[in-house]
Amino acid sequence: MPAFNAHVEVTHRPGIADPAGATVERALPALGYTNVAQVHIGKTIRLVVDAPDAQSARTQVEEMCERLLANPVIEAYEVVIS
Amino acid sequence: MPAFNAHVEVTHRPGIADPAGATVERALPALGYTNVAQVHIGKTIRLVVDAPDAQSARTQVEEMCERLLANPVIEAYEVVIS
Amino acid sequence: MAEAQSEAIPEDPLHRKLGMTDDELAAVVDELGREPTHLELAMYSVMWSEHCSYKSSRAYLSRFPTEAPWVLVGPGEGAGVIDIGDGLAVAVRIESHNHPSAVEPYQGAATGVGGIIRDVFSMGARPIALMDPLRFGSLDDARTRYLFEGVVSGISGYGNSVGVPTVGGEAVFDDTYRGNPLVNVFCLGILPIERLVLARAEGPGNLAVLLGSSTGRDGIGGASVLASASFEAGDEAKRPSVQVGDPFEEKRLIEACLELLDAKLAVGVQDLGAAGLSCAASETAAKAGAGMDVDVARVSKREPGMNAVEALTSESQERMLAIVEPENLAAVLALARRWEIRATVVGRVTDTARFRVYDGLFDAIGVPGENPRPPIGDEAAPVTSDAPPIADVPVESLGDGPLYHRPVARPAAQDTLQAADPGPQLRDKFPVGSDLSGELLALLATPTIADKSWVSRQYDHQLFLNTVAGPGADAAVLRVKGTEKALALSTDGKGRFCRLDPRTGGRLAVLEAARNVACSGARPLALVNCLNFGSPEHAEVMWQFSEVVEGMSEACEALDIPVIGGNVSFYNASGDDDIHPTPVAGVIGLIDELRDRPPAPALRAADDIVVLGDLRPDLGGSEWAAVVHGLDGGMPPLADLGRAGALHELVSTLVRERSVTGVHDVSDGGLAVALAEMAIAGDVGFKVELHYDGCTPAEACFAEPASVVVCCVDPKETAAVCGEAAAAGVPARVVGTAGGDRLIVKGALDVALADATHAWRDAIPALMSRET
Amino acid sequence: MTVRIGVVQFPGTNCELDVQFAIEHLGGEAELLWHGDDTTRGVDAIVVPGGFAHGDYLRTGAIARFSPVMRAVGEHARAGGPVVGICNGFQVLCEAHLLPGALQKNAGLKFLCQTVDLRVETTSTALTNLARVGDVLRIPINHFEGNFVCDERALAELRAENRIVVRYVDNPNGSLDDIAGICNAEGNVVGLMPHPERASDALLGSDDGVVLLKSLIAAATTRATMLV
Ligand SMILES: Nc1ncnc2c1ncn2[C@@H]1O[C@H](COP(=O)(O)OP(=O)(O)O)[C@@H](O)[C@H]1O
Ligand SMILES: [Mg+2]
Repeated sequence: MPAFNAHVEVTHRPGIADPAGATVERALPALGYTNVAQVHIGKTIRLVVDAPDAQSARTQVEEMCERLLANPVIEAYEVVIS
Repeated sequence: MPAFNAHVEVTHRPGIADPAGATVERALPALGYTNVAQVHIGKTIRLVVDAPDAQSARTQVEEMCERLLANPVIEAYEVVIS
Repeated sequence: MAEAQSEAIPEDPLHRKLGMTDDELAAVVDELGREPTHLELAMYSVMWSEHCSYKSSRAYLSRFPTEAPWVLVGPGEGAGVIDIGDGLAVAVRIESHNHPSAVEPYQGAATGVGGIIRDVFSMGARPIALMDPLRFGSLDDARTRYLFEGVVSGISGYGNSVGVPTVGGEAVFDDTYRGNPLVNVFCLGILPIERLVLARAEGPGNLAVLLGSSTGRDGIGGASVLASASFEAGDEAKRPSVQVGDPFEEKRLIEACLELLDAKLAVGVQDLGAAGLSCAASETAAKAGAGMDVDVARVSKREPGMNAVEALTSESQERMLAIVEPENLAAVLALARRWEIRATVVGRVTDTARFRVYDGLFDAIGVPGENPRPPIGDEAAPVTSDAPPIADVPVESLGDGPLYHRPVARPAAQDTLQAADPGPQLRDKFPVGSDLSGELLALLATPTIADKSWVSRQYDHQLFLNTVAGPGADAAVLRVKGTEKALALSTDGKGRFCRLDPRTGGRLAVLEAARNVACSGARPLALVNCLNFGSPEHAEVMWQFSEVVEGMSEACEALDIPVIGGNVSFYNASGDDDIHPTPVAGVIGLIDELRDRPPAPALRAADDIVVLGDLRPDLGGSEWAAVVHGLDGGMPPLADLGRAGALHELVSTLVRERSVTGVHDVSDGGLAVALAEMAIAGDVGFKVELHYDGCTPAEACFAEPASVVVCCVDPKETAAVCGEAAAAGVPARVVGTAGGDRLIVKGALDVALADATHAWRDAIPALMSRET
Repeated sequence: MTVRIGVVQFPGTNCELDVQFAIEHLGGEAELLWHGDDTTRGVDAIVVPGGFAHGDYLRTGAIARFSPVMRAVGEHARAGGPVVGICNGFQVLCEAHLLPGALQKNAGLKFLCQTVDLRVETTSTALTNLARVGDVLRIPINHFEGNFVCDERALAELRAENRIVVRYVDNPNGSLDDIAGICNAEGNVVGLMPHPERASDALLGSDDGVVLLKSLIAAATTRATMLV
């Protein structure tokens, strides 16, 4: 079965506070970056999945996201298969 | 000045252990995913930066990575400007 | 050894690249009767490094008194072990992780914690407490703040997760550590005596089982010169020398190893630390007078293409080596599977007295899967290969590194330094009648004295429900469940004192730790030390080293405290400047009966304040002279060992009898700071009068005499306390009472309690939230 | 009658022995439940204790909720059996959807180990039945991810149904509405970030947690009686 690279990005759902992003945003001006806004910090998960085709790889990875990789209460995710 | 979206992905440098990725990889078979390997967990930072042009935006974000967003001793990073 | 011949080292002085001298290479050739192979040379170079062989310090360390009836295991093992009665023993160890923490503070500190914990459970003890003596440069410097923040998060991140509470420590700030922070970690474990196990590979035919993480290219250090294919300079830079800790792996290893020992499934256990598998496997065999064959092909490798040198010298974290009888192997593998840890047979004990490495010795049954998908094990390990070994050396020789008697010289400037007594200048500046209120506030806000809650709040300090006194107390006090006993722990050591006079400084480090332990009502049982020094190649540093060891030994002898372990860290320097000689003494005390909480370092309203001990105008190296006024010369406080012993016994007795309601020793900042700290902790002011022969009010307030303790005493008990002091030959002075909301030393200072509290509490948080 | 309280042990859990010790100190009987066993062995109540199940990697509680024991814990909970999640256990119960919401990193982005004041908000739960509304208890917290969040609907529901069990008097971590602990609609499943077992002995500085642990023992007793 062919192997596919999956790249998942997990981000905060809109409206959910992002304390880490806020902290970085607050720290940047002190380093001289006064021109930066909307900092958001998320997570990526890269993995290799064996699947008959790209579509099936995507379906499986999305299912992993729903079940394990992301928490739908606070997080959104995006999957890229290559 | 125009605003650019920057998307930074921070990953472990090759050869540096990734305990979180390894733990997720170990957990997946129990959920029925026996076809997954090479799990790596990283971090993304999205931000908006005001800069005269895309090149200068990139240079600034790369500098932020070196100084704050990533730890060059153990982490690698990739910047995409759009 | 045909293969060995073909791999013989080239003309190129490879050994020097590995940090070996020509003489050391000659010794290896002499030992082997031939040139070493690359692998052999790599093993010797790491095993004979300063870090592993103690070649510069060994000659001095034998000076320490190490014996007492309750000492079960002294220096030289993974941890020192003492018998505390009731069938229980305590294992203790201290170690430095200074250099890794300077490169990558989070992981450097985290892996330091991981390493010390492995030392302790390798003895069969459950690790139950950590302490973290830390030294940094000034927090005014942004890089130092980054290091401090990272180190504290690393200890917090690893210690909390692995499940060992950090119950105390130190955070000292002095410019001498600017480029070279000190990150020492102390760990204590507890065990039923019958579970005590030593790192011994007994019994030819027994198997060496590697437990835990896979082996990566981490921390290969100097040996990376050999690990790279072409021996080009600069190649080593491409290899990651930073190790990443995995507290979750370690937690499972702790549980698995303790279960293994409870079930008597291992005859010996050893952690893999510096020099990795080559050290663990050869040491266990050498200690048992046995030999060891290791099959490098069986080592589970994290990356493709790793060679034998890398696999044997890798310092990958969270790995242990268990020596297992063949009939127990299946049970060991099953246990490892339950805890989801990798377990692989990588060697066997022999009776050859040689350490031999093979590339393909054992048959792989139960094919080792790829990382990271344990549990992986093999059911047996029959020999299937008759290829010759790729290394074959006398097992003893690896551990028998060279012994150096390096040149020793008292620094030329020592006399000048000692003559620069800050006393006269400060006397001119602060004559009798000066208002010292601002001086007190300034002292309370120096980061070394200020509140350390910013640090200790980040540490789980309560896990296991033992912590009777945690961060903030003079000594941490841990109850021993199932008994009436409690343990008291303190780590101390002041580099500035040691710089002025290393012998006295060495004594003072021991005295302070013992004094803190006495303040909890304990009697000292044992001491471990971590000796942080500059370059041993500097004769002045070796002089400091020898003097500190002498001073610590004298104090231990006088107080009857055996040294049960230690660690030496050389080559600590900021740029070209060696750091102040900085020994850290960790004292473990025992309280025989603990029914209620011991008195805190706090005042209670309306109680009398009694000062015990000899007040002296000792300002050399004090926080007030050196940090507030930049006068860093002079002589350190007098360290009268006999007077100290009498004071400690008196204080310990008074505390045990609960004759005092509060108690705190005088250290950094002197008597006024000790009183202020007690006022802040008790949320009540005080009014005292301090007039002593030979001391100005400023000296009485801020000098740091070595043996003084402040007690808060119910007025009904004051006469009795003074009587006990008189009987013990310790001066006792009733200086005033606790009460009100001001800190008042008559004729010297008058500060609002709220102002003192703010100065002390806000100093570190304010510095750490500074943005430039 | 002696009641049996099960304390779940995942790899990485580290407060299981403390909870067991504290319960036994108060006269209860506690036994460990291994995460890999698909059974609660007929215990009357369950504690999912604190620690770092599976290292807290990926997300706190994310991997733990798939352990076989969690199916049995869910069954026990749905049948009305008392279940209390403490700290990491609270995070696991949220991930397992036995409780609503999620726990994020503390607002200050630092681990916090300190004693805090908690106000008891309801007594109709497995953890507070012996306490009084308005009681202020001094109990330690010990977490990096204790910042409770949920959507507005869930919050409205928690408030309307009186399911906020304990609140911080002085919010240390940014939790929504000062929430330190919540329960399910029936009150038999409770999750909280503070550690009652760490406040179970005056020798350790506070015994304010005793009333909570005794409430749990009482709930277990009621449950056992019901089933007899
Ligand atoms: N790095 C640290 N980690 C944990 N606790 C600390 C740390 N630094 C200081 N503390 C705690 O703060 C208190 C004061 O420390 P210190 O001033 O060094 O005490 P002493 O002068 O009695 O030796 C002690 O209880 C100590 O354990
Ligand atoms: Mg003290």
